[in-house]
Amino acid sequence: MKLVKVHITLKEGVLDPQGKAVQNSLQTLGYDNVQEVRVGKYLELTVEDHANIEQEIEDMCNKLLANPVIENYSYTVEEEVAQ
Amino acid sequence: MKLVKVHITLKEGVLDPQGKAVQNSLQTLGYDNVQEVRVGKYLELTVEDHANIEQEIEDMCNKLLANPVIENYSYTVEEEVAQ
Amino acid sequence: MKFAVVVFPGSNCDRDMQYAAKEVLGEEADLLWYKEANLDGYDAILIPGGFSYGDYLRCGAIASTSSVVSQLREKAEAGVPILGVCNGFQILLEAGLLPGALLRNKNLKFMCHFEELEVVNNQTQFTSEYQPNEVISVPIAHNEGNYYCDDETLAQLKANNQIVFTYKNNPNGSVADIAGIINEQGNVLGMMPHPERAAEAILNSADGLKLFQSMLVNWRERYVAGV
Amino acid sequence: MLQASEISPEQIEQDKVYQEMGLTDKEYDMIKDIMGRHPNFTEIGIFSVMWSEHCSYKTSKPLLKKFPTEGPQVVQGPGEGAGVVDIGDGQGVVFKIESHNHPSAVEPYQGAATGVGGIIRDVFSMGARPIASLNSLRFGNLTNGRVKYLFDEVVHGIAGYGNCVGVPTVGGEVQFDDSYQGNPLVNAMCVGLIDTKDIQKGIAAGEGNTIMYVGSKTGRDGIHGATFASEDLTEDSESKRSNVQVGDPFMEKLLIEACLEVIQSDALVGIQDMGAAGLTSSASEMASKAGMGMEMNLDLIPQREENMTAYEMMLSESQERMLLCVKKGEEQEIIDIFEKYNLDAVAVGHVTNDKMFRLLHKGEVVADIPVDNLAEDAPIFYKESKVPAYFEEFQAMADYQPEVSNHAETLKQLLQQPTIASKEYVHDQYDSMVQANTVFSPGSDAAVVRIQGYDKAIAMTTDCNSRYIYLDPETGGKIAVAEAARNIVASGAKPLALTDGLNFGNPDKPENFWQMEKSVEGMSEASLKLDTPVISGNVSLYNESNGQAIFPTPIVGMVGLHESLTDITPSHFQQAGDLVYLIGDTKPEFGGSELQNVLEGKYFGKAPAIDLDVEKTRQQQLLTAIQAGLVVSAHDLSEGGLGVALAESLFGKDELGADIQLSGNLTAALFSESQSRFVVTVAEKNRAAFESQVDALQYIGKVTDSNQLVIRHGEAEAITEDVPSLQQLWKGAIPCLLKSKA
Ligand SMILES: Nc1ncnc2c1ncn2[C@@H]1O[C@H](COP(=O)(O)OP(=O)(O)O)[C@@H](O)[C@H]1O
Ligand SMILES: [Mg+2]
Repeated sequence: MKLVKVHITLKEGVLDPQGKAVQNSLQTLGYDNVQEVRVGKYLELTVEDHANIEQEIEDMCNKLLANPVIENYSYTVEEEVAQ
Repeated sequence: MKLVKVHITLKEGVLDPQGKAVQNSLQTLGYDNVQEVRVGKYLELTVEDHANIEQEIEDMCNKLLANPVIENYSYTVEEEVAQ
Repeated sequence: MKFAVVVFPGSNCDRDMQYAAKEVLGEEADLLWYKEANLDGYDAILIPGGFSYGDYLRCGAIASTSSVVSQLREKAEAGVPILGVCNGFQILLEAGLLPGALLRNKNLKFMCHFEELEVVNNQTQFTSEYQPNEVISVPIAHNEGNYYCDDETLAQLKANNQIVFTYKNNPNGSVADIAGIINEQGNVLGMMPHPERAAEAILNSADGLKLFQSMLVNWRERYVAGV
Repeated sequence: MLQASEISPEQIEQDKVYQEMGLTDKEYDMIKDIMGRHPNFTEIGIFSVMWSEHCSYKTSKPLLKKFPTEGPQVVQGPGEGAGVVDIGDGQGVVFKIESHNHPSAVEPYQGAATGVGGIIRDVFSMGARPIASLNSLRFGNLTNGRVKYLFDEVVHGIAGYGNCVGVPTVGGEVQFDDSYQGNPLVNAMCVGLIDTKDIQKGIAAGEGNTIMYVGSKTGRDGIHGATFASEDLTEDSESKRSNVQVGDPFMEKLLIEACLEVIQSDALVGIQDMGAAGLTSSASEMASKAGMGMEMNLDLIPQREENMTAYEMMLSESQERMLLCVKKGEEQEIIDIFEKYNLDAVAVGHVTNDKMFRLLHKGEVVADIPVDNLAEDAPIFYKESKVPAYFEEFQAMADYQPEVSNHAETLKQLLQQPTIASKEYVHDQYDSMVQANTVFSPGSDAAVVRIQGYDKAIAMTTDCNSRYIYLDPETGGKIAVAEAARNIVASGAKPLALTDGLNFGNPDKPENFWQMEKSVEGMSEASLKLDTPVISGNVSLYNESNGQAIFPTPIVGMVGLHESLTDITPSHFQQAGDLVYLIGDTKPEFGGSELQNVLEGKYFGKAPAIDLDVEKTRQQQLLTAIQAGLVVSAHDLSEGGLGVALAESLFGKDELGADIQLSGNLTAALFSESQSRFVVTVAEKNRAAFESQVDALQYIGKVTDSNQLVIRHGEAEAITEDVPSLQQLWKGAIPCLLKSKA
């Protein structure tokens, strides 16, 4: 079993109102050192291992997990640690 | 300048309807190898470097970025790469 | 009776709340912009629904860090009645004034329609005008109304009679069908459904009005009758 | 100086770079004449967007002139951000519809969301508080995977934006047809309420007055198509960047509140939102309308991204931005109001008296254009029009007569057609009740919102049956207006005025232009007859995919007034024992009908006929009867005819049924789509009074408490169905289609 970690972030140039709001709020709270905040998604998938796993993840990201018009994605595949 | 990457995930035991829905959609699309999906948040913060940076990030997570009733957080601090 | 309606950036039921208190109930109600709000001198505080700070990050999270929430804490402690509806409820939870959290609706969609609620505790200063276990019709309008708390908290809520409203047909997946809860002290009520949208027959239900009437009756008993 | 990446003025002519921006050779020559020199890259970009159909209406203007736009109720006709009609007590309603079709086809969530945001800005920039939104949507076949995605995301986007800004989404329509497969339609309408004394105009008047910019910073959002300077944007590959416009409803909500406060300030001279063509159109239109010029320093424009060129700033369609003209010296008053809402108001320029639109960037003049040529005096083109062959063929056909053997089954089938089926899946996702004024939420013929503090309410609807318009644009255009008015009247309101959303294919094809021309003629005739002038509108052309145009879809958004709250009439049956009447004559008309679609899978023949005099009489008589308190419920007949209307009338209150007796040809009686008809219920005690007031009445039966729809034909029971099971079919159809595998 593999643990796939997918990061989905907004493409450069895409407005991130959420990041902006979080940044403003951090500033109001006095965290002046924070220059920029971008908010994305993080998915953890538990996937049965197989030969084509990387290709399959690429596919899933393109088809469903990310919106290629405005988002980029990246992922890592790790051995799942039994809990 | 540091690049702080914050991961916010739902605590174990907290139902994740979004993860469930993503998993169902993946299954409908024929990705039967996917056993479980959990959806979380991923934030990138560009932060002015200083001595207390780790403590400050902990603070921000506790005060605002994560809700301890339902969420866990983790973070890394990296050197920001000039683009 | 004098109500304060706290307005955050992105609140959008503030004027509705004021209308219910002022025009329907016939009492005084002021809109207080969060930056300059002074809650002194008000008999009750209403935290309206909407999308404070766009609901960015988590509903109610950013609003709960603002300075007016510190005043809210003091007033809660001092026993001033506080009602949080929808986003107001979310803010009270994020501020820790009520236990638990709200997750996304189980169908992952915003939903807006009338729901039947059961008044499971009519012994509060917000619900005394309702009959025991009265079933009322009040609209919901939310995306994150799925109340969550751990088993221990739930046991406490039950033991202390803190569950005030439940859904007859749970629309969003809330634990124990919870639609509204009150704090242990009995002066802070948070609920997802919108009583202010159901305060006049022309709006298809006047069932929500009794909530405001309960607040008025209890305030009169306590202060005007001179207890 | 121009950016290094920008092409020299001479090269623009040589390489015909302007063509890529959508300008023709002829237009380029006109521009060169106006300028008396070679326009530079920024200037040509500015002309290209201002002379686009979207901003200049260059092909549609001659047609739009045909619309009646006047009437005693009209306070502001077309020309401003939105039109205004009088509703008494010094109040007006402000409304307009706008399309966001192409952005929604590319990125449906953001496309729809920013469409909602844009139309709301049009309304509050007039000084009105937005009090209701509607949306009119068209998609292809819901069994298609991409269509499901578009449908879900468009609805999600409308909800995401509308719910957050706190404007209730109270109504609209969704229809499905193959012609929209690659080109969905997303039209959003917003209605606002104003004290007419507060009406604002988008003008930049008074030499020396200050131009201020408020709202989101400018990024490279929505800069059109194959962007030229793109090599120079960054070294990142295109795939890492995106030009899609993203909406920020939170920012919009702050802007609404701040602008509504600002309009009370004497320091404000004019205000306009930055819509299509952003800064370029708002600035040049404000100056041109005031008969003035304007100079702006682009270095002062709040920017979200680095190294933006003048071209990029002027063409950016970043959302949630407003432009203000403020009295010189009184800027601080404006700044303070915005500051309260955590918004920056920035001075970026001033009004001049030379009628030139002049832009400075990094110390250089980067554009210097006679402003009227951008706005008021943009060119108009007369397109060729030709009757399509299909139309003549359809007109020559014998009337289509469907064969139905099992009427109960057919009724069930019709109730499950996505165009007829319940749209609850859609409108349950919209906050339809925020502001606590919604009397009728989605699900009624017209949405109804009461006006606080007065004994009155307003009714709103959007309508357009594009099948009829395809078959016969002139008749179909009349029907679209009449149907909207019918919905308003059925709710007990008097129709006041309309806004039109003209969605068509490529106007360069003479057949498409003919469709446009004829439908506008039909709509104009009907609006004149029904006294509902056109006070605002929008044109969206080039709606095609694979060279195939959509069905011509001129959407009508209409607003009416309830003169008393007691006039508000539900569309559902209310009480067992009430009498059921059919108003209007039924003929065997099935061209373009839902039944034709079910049986034949296509549309052909003649559209149903409409007589506008008859229409007007029916509407007036019904409204008078409603105002006299004689009518319990009223529902207009549309797709699926009487059969569908009767079933729908029973889906409001639990535990009611109806016992109906019909005569004549049963298929026509049940499913014909003859126009100018209503089904109404009347209390027994008002029978005589009602019958004496309304003509063309047919008493067809009674409301019962049996929870069954029984339709008798002669001695036979043609249909006997449990209402809950009919309702379940009707409610479940769309969710069921969405779940089905592609
Ligand atoms: N996109 C939408 N948004 C909001 N409400 C909608 C939408 N589509 C349909 N509705 C609502 O569903 C009901 C039925 O719509 P429709 O079948 O078009 O009515 P009619 O045929 O009477 O014009 C109406 O109340 C309408 O407002
Ligand atoms: Mg109707």
